[in-house]
Amino acid sequence: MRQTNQRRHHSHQPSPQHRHYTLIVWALVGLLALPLLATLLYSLASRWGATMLPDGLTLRWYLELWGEPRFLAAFARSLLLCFAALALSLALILPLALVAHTRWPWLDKLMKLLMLLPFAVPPVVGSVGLLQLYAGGPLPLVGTPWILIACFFTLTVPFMYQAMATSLKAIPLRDLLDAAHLLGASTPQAFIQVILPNLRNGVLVALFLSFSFLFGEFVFANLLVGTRYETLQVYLNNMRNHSGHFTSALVISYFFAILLLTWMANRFSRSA
Amino acid sequence: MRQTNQRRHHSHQPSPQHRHYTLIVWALVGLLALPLLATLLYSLASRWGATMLPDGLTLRWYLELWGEPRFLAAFARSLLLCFAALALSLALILPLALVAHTRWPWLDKLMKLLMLLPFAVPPVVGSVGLLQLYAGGPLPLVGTPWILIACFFTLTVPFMYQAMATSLKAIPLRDLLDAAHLLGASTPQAFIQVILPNLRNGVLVALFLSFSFLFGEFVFANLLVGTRYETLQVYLNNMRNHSGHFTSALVISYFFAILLLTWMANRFSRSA
Amino acid sequence: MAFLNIQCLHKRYADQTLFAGLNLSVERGQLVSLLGPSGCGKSTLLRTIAGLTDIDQGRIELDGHDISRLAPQQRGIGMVFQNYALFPNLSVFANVAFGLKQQKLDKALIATRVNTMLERVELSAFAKRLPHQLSGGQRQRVALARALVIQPRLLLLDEPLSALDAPIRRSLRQQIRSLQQELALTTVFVTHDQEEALTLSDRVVLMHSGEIIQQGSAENVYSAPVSPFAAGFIGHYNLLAGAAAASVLGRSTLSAIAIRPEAIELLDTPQADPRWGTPLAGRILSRQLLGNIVRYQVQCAEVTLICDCLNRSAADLRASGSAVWLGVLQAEVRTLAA
Amino acid sequence: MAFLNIQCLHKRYADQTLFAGLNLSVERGQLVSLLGPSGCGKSTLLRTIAGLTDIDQGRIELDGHDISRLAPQQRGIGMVFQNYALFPNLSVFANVAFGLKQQKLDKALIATRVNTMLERVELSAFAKRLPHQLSGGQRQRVALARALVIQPRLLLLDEPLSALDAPIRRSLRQQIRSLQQELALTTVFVTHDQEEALTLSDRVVLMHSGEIIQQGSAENVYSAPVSPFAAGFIGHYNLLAGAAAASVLGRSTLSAIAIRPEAIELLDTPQADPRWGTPLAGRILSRQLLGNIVRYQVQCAEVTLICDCLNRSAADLRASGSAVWLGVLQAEVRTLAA
Repeated sequence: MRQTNQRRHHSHQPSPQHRHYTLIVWALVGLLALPLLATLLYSLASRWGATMLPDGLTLRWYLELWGEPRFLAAFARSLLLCFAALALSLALILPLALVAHTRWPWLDKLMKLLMLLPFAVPPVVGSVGLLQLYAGGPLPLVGTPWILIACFFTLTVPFMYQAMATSLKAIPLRDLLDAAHLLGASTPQAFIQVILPNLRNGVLVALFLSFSFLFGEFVFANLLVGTRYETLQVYLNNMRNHSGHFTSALVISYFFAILLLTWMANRFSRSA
Repeated sequence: MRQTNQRRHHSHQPSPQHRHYTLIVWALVGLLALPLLATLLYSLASRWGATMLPDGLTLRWYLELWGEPRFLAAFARSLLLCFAALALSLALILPLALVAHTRWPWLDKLMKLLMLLPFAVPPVVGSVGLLQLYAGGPLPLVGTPWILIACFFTLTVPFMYQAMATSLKAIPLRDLLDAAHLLGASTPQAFIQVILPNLRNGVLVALFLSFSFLFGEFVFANLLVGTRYETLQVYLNNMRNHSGHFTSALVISYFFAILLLTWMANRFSRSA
Repeated sequence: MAFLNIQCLHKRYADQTLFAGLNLSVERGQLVSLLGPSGCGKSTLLRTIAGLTDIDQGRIELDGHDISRLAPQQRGIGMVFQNYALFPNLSVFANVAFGLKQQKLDKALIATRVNTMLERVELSAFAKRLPHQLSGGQRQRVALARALVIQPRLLLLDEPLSALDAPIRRSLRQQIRSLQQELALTTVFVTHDQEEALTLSDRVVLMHSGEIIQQGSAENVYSAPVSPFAAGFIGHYNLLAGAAAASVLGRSTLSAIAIRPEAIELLDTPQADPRWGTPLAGRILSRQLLGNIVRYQVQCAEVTLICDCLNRSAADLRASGSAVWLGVLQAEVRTLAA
Repeated sequence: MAFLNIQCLHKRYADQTLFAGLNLSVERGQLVSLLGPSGCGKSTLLRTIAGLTDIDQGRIELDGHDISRLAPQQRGIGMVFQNYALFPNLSVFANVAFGLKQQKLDKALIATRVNTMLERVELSAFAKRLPHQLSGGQRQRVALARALVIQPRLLLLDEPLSALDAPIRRSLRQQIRSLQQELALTTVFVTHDQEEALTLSDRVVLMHSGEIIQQGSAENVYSAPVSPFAAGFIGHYNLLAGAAAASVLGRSTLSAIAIRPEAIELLDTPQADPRWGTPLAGRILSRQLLGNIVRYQVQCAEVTLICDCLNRSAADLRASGSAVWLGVLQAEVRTLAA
């Protein structure tokens, strides 16, 4: 072990001939961070016209935002949709992943293929297709939150399944089940006492990521339901011609909420 | 080896007590495939009103679509944008990944964090932020394809970096470089002759997936550039109130093109 | 009547026959090793005994009762796996207590029995640790305690030592053997390591391609292999046939013969002895110091023989190229079935 | 003057001292093994010789020239890695040709030299295969060919055999040794396996915590360890101190002593002999058949001794509990530094 570590350490030593790579790296980091910093500044600016820097700083836009009932309602709707979709996802995908890893490996292969589907059917295509299908048929789902929950569920499948598959591969599943059986546990007992606790962290991380992703979903929400059940993202879109400072405050609020979630996901994945 | 295989085989044997899971599985597969099948049927239907099945089948909608110059132009624009973004991505991310895996492991950790950014800043939030930033400033980028290329590049970073990191982890990078050095190769020679060929398949798969993803991107394209540089997805959105049959033909055409790409990506990843 | 009795076991998977009428019996309190190369079916056989792999035909009896249709939970069998198979989310204590908890025993009773067992494997101090905080040897001792605490009628060990380093392997080997003898526990031990099988077992069962090739005491299996496969797998035998065999034996022979390298005496002078008859003249080709053994390659006329001697003292070592006389212990020359 | 000369090597990493003034020299054409437990610094030492790890202070001389400031490319050193480090995208031929291609040699010349080398390692038939289509042993032979074809001044082997199975390990060991002797190639071989070091080397260098503990011929290092660490690492020595040592020696002693188990003769009668003096009375506690060796644990008064005998014949085996006399070869009793 120690040797491997040492070997790795040696490779870290900066060497002068590679110093020019630093430029590339920091340029990239800057490229990614610049829009965010500018938005932050804009959301705090009392007025920012033709000058290089804003005239003054204020929290006005934030107070206005968090006092707006339409914003709060959209926020609540987004939360509700996300939680419903995630609960559905957990209830369906968990047994599926367990079966795929203990009984039917072909199912695992099938799921790996299905996970490419979101790439093959991008949201706008999918929602147009769904609009055609459900708009007139016997089930008038378009415009109701139900269709959105179904869509969101589909979107979480790859995350949830991948997270569970990874967690299940990380433990000697077959041997743990065999050992539990020989010690007198039934299959459900073995799953509950031995397998599920080992999936907990992986699944929590997937839930956090899925939540961030769904919370930010816009295309399906806008095209399928639109203003009839306004989610946070749709609200944000509708507000984009309002004050720029106001929307900047929204973006920054949003960003910090998601950052918090990401940090929590990271903490769980580290303790895993 | 043989024993391990046998052991795995035994676990495949279907057991009657688990047969009821089949239902769940096929229900899920059906749930995912149904909209697509319905769209396919709709795109081939000459008329489909209140009856259970369409009146007749026709290729009319496909011919109409592929003869439409606005569609072909949008198609070409989408292709151009994707290729430009991917070329930029390859040129920047490849050296970055190499450096992160040979010299500066902290850079790898930083990239892993940055890869969570697309979750933290969903497209609609990002584009609203970018609109604020670039609409009035010294660089009037909004409405030009340039801002879209930059956005698309950002979107590909996680795919490309992840693919390269995985490929680099799959080979004993440090030892291969050491071996090449001791055999007289300089660092650039070693990269070109020994490291890059081993990344080829992984990078190709990432390129295919990124392409599928970018080609389907709608939010940035619509909000940042819109009809001023109409991409395929924006065109599709604008056409959604046109004939349902026509858009269905579009969706199916699109789906098969992406399926082809996915299949190619799969072939490359298998030969890897 | 044997304690464990496997009769006429048949098992196919896909187009492959794994067992075709295999029979095996183990006496009460014995430790029997299933020894063989990977893929010989030894682990699968162990899993059929545990009920983890089902059988096509045949009968498995434990203590006079047919267990072949019972679920693994009902067989009363303890098993230790190569990769430990400890429950990663449970502490050492909870791992060992797992089987007793399934029996819904009283909490105080569970604690007493678990603590006693942990003391036995010298892990009392580690009761609160999680498996990933232990070394490989410690983990395998936890796995052993977990299997033993339920007081199984039969203990199955599936290559329990092969993931461990040599020194730990040796000490855990001792510990397993003394626990097994103390508890008089009938045990089946699967291994691909001939030294492990020889040192541990009351009986060694040599398997190849799903069949039992040879079985008997360690001494018997080691010193009297029945086939070239057995001779090749279990030691560094000199295998000779035809003219080569005849020249070493001093008489013509139709069968192949096997001579252990340590059954050849290196002599300074051609002294005759009833044990080896007339010595053979030879010349040392090479010498290898293997530790406590010195291995010589000796050229005898047309034949090259391997001879092992104890590494008594550096002064006794013979140089390459020097002439020696070889006394082949006639009683230790084995004639093999073709 | 030695061919490879390492003088006063210093190396720290972070807060850890890896080497503090290490010296080592290797004669031309010798094969020297660096032997030690993992973490003793043997691999790091090898990498400093190759130039893959830089040093803080000290001098590394090869054939009279200081190479310590040269890049790895300029040192003319061949190296074989534990994980083979074959280029996965290149065929066997292209892997071996890699070093020659960097020298921009003529294509025909490259082909001739590569083919000759492939013949030498018996892989001509595999020239067009990719590394992943080869077995572990074949891969390591390709790696060896790749290192040798550039005609290095020095060959470094970093645990080249430890990823391989026992039988392949043994045969490749032979092949490495005979190639090395044929080419008279100065070689440094890193291993943690004492048998490997003893069988292969002209000189064994035993390392511990970045220091050289002992060096010498295999026979010397094996039979005369200088410290309890050396005795424990290199064999199954009986280590005794104080009263126990005195009772075995028959005289009082202040130092610890080490006796190899094969340097104790098991006798049926208490016959005296100049080699062992008066035999000690003992009783056999246990017997282990290790294959060609039978290992007895013998209780002698207060002391338990391990004795190894050749497994000559089943009839010669002694039962547990039987009385024996032990003749401890006095010349082989080692006194250890504290």
